[in-house]
Amino acid sequence: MADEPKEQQAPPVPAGDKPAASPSPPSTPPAKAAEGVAPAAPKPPAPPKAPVSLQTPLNNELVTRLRAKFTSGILEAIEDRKQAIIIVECARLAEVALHLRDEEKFDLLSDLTAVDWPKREKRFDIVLNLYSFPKNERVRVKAHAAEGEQVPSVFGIWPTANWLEREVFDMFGIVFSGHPDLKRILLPDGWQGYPLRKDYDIIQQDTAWVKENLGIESGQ
Amino acid sequence: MLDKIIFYFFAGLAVISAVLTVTRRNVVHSAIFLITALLATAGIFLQLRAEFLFIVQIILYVGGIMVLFIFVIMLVNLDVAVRQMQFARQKWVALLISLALAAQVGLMFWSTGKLPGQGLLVSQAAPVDKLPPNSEEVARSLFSSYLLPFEIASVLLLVAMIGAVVMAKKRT
Amino acid sequence: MEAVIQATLDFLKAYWPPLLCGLVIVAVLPLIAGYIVLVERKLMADMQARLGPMRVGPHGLLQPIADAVKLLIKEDIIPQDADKLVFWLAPVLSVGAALLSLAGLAIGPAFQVAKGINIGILFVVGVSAMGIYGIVLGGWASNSHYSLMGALRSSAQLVSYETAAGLALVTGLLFAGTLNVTSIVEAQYDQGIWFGLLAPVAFFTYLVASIAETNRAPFDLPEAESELVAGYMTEYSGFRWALYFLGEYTNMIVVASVATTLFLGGWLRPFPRTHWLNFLDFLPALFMAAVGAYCVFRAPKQPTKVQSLFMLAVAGLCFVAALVLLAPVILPMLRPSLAPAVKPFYDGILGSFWFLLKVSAYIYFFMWLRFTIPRYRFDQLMRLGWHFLIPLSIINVLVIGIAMIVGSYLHLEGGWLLLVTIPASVIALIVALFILSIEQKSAPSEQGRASDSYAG
Amino acid sequence: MARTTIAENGEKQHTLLGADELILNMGPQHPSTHGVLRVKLKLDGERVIGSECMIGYLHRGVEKIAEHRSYQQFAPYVDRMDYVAAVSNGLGYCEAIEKLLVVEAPARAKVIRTILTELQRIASHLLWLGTHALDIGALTPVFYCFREREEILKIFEKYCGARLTTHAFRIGGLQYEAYDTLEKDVERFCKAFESRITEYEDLLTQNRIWLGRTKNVGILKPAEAIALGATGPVLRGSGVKWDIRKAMPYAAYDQYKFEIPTGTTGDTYDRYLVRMEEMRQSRLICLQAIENIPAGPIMAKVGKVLKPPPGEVYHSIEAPKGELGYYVVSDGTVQPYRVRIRPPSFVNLESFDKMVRGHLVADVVAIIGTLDIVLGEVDR
Repeated sequence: MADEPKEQQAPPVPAGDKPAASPSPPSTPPAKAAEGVAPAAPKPPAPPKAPVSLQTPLNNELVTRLRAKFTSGILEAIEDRKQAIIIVECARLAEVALHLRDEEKFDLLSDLTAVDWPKREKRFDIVLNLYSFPKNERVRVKAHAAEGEQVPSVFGIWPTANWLEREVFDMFGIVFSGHPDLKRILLPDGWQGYPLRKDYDIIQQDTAWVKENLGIESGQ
Repeated sequence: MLDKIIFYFFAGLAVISAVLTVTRRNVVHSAIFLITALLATAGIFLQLRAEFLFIVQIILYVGGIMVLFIFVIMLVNLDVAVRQMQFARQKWVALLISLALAAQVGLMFWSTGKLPGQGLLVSQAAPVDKLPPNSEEVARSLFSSYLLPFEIASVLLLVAMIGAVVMAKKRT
Repeated sequence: MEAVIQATLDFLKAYWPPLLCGLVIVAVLPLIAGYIVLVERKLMADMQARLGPMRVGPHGLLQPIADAVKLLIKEDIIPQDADKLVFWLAPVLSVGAALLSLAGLAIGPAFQVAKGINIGILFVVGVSAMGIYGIVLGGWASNSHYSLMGALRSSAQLVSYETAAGLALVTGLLFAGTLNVTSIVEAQYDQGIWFGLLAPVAFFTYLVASIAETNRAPFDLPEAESELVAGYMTEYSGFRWALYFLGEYTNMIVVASVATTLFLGGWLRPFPRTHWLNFLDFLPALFMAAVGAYCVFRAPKQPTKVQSLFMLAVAGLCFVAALVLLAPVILPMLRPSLAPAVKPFYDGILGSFWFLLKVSAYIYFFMWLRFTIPRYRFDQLMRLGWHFLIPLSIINVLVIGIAMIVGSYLHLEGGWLLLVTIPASVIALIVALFILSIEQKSAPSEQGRASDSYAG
Repeated sequence: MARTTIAENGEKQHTLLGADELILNMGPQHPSTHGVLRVKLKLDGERVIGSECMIGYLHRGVEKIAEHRSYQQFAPYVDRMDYVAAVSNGLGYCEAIEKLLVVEAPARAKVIRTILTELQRIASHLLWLGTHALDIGALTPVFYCFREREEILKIFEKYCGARLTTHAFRIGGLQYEAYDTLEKDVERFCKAFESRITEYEDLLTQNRIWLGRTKNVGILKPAEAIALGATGPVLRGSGVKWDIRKAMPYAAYDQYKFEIPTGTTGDTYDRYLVRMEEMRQSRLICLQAIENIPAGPIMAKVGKVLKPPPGEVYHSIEAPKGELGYYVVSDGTVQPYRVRIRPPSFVNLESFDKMVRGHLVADVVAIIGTLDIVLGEVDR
């Protein structure tokens, strides 16, 4: 971790998501978490084995409303560096997403991606970055999915999810149920494996591909 | 002598390409040979010093009608057309017509020299420099002695044109 | 056998001047076309704040030759599924038609291959229109979608604009009363005014239609490189492609020559019978002398000695040309007795200067347009042709015809004819614009009409 | 309608003239697909009745590479995504990592970053303008645009030595101090640029053919644009007034006054006007920024080895093409656990099918041009 300068810690507001002027009723995060933890970082680069966590539970109005509506569907709400993260049950992802779009006005799906945590029981995080034009606010919706588990597609909610979900399928092999045309998008149709999984070996794959398709040694 | 060579060249070209037009399977090739036949005919017109007829043949048939032909041919699916067996159902009609044509040609050969004004050799028709300007002559005869047929033909074409426009409008 | 040889010799004896003329044209034209390309590239570079070809020869002057050599030795690729015969035939047709149509043109009263050809203009127009087969068949034979679409666009476009161009020519021919190229120019001499001034709307229509006919920007849709890669030429390479290119530039020369002959007074100088403008006869010589003087002026500033010498050589050529151009003008003035003897030279030398100048100006206009404006879309092109240019030219023929009758009743001659033809042209323009505005009002949304683009 | 007709899935639609539909493959080698975009068009005559984009020809696995590099090592890679706006890419990445580290770049660094990024926006828009005009058949603007772009690249070259893939910024600030005449160079460029942009507009804005080719072509309604995730000038052309520089200011944008231009109809012409106005606004930002570049350090105190605390951050900037987002996950090691790049071109390209249906082939190139995609970014 970085040795952070002291003066930075007093207002640890990275220029970003919250414009000072914008009234943001939900997500009024106490910046204490970051403050409280960051000084714990020892200044000399001694081996600080206890990793600092900048993540704190989040309890704002949005989360309250969502909890009321979906009860067990909302697994967790975290705040990480002033950014709201809501973890939802995978099967109810589309349902929550529709609610967020229609009721909470998160009308733009900025991004949809995934992260692979192979050691976890449910290895994949499906990550939706939402943005609300009326509120000028972002929220990140996450769902954990196990290998082979079908994730409900949000294509019906945001058409832009079409390609984004295809890319996630292409790179992670996560299958979205309800997607109209789920096929590889960036890689060739006959590609083996899913490159962004952590257990995907680049060199081995490359050697195999070159041998098969070009008939030469890859020299990697 | 040279006149003869040129004439037989054009005539042969016209006949051969006419035959090829009928026998080629590929429609575009047929069209190309038809164009060749028309051009060869135009060449004979030119040799006969019918300049106006020559250029009208080129502008109308070669430059106009055949372009539209090829345009339409390219729009249809040729692969299918080539594959389909083309049954000649008008065999007997065709035979009859070609017989009639042959009879006409035969009659012409037979009557050569017997009727006045026929069978003249090209070079004997009139000296080159004494020929009246061809297009002016055509215009004069069209607009004086043949005015009525000319106008009738114009009206016919106009009717066809309007009909085409109406038919095209109806579809949309 | 002997008879054949004898006939051939007789034929050669009788027809050697046009044969020689034709041979010269066929031999020189590729070079001219190459240099037109160079001029185009240089002009484009100048308008786009850059230099253009500079590497081959001084200021890239040998670039066309380098290009030709490159194209000659390039591999000749024929697509596997192409129709070989037609693929081979198409570029030949394209360039053949263009070259053949040159035969009907007259650069001066003496320089014409098919001398005194009775159907003159009609021959040029009709034969050059056959070049469309090169495009259509080439596009079809390539067996590629881009080529086919280019060919379809091209045939639809040419057929449409041929009509407008033809009607514009008819308007011009109303004044001339003859199809013979030489007589047309003589008619303009008799009137003392170019037909382009008498019938400006017809000239304008022909100008626009001729751009479309030669597939030049903004009507270069058959070969629109950003849409159809290269249209009908997509699958062509090497020398076949060069043939298409040659045909295209030859066509440019042909349409420019037709326009020059019919609308711009052919080899006549501006206002040929206005005597106080006689000083214009000195202009060619002055022009060449000025170019020569500029070369002399620039010569010492060249970076190397060879280049300076080259510039001086060019200057010398220019001065010689200036003298040649000056002689037919100055000699009759010094010795009036020489005038009849000099007259053919006057027509020939000065005439071809003016003719070439006008053709160059016409082609320059084409290029200028190309660098300046974007490209039409296909449906817009068709709409412009069918909804504006064709009605305009039809009405124009009609009103100009009426104006001529009125003019003959009023015994108007020469420049006085403007009194009737200009109002007539204005009327034609107004009516055509009116029709266009009605058409635009009644037309449904643009998108809906788009599908009918081929139907025109 | 052609000799060779590919009937897909056996389905045949009724087309004009009763002929079959034509499948036209555009690209990946095509003059106006801006790189290696491949589009499969389903045509009825020249009218487009369906389209499919095939991408990935330039896929280099940038996100996978990130997982095998340290945070600093990965920074030059992002320049190679949108290679005509490398500075913007770098800014987004550096700020995202700074956010992850909870550090902030010094004020001076922020201002210099803003200047260079705005210059980059102008450069990127100039390239767009030139190629877009070229696609529509105007040959000349592209050279004028490159002339001005050259001036900007010269400034970049003077600043960091590179012209295209600049790697101008570092995590925590800047490596290079602004060179002596930076302000003067920028000012000279901005002063000259005003008349230059008028020059382009003279060639195009009122040109009848240009209007005919761009008006009512590729209309994207605001709701459609949002649903399809379009951002940047594409979204603003549809009339949605949203610019991350204003909505969630980063770098030094909160200090400067500028307008967000928006369109009304969402057609190609509106997007053209929006981008033209954006260039003017960027010019104004540059002029404001060079007036007062604060003194001070240019680099925040970050270690040589970056080990951000575990966690994740999503940071996005207004790149010339739209919202360029970085979603970075850290596991506390020196290498990022996951870097997800939200490419504006990729998402904007999704609108292509919507925009192109019912138009002619010629409009396809106009629409590809107006989307302003860079395939390096689409494919990553």
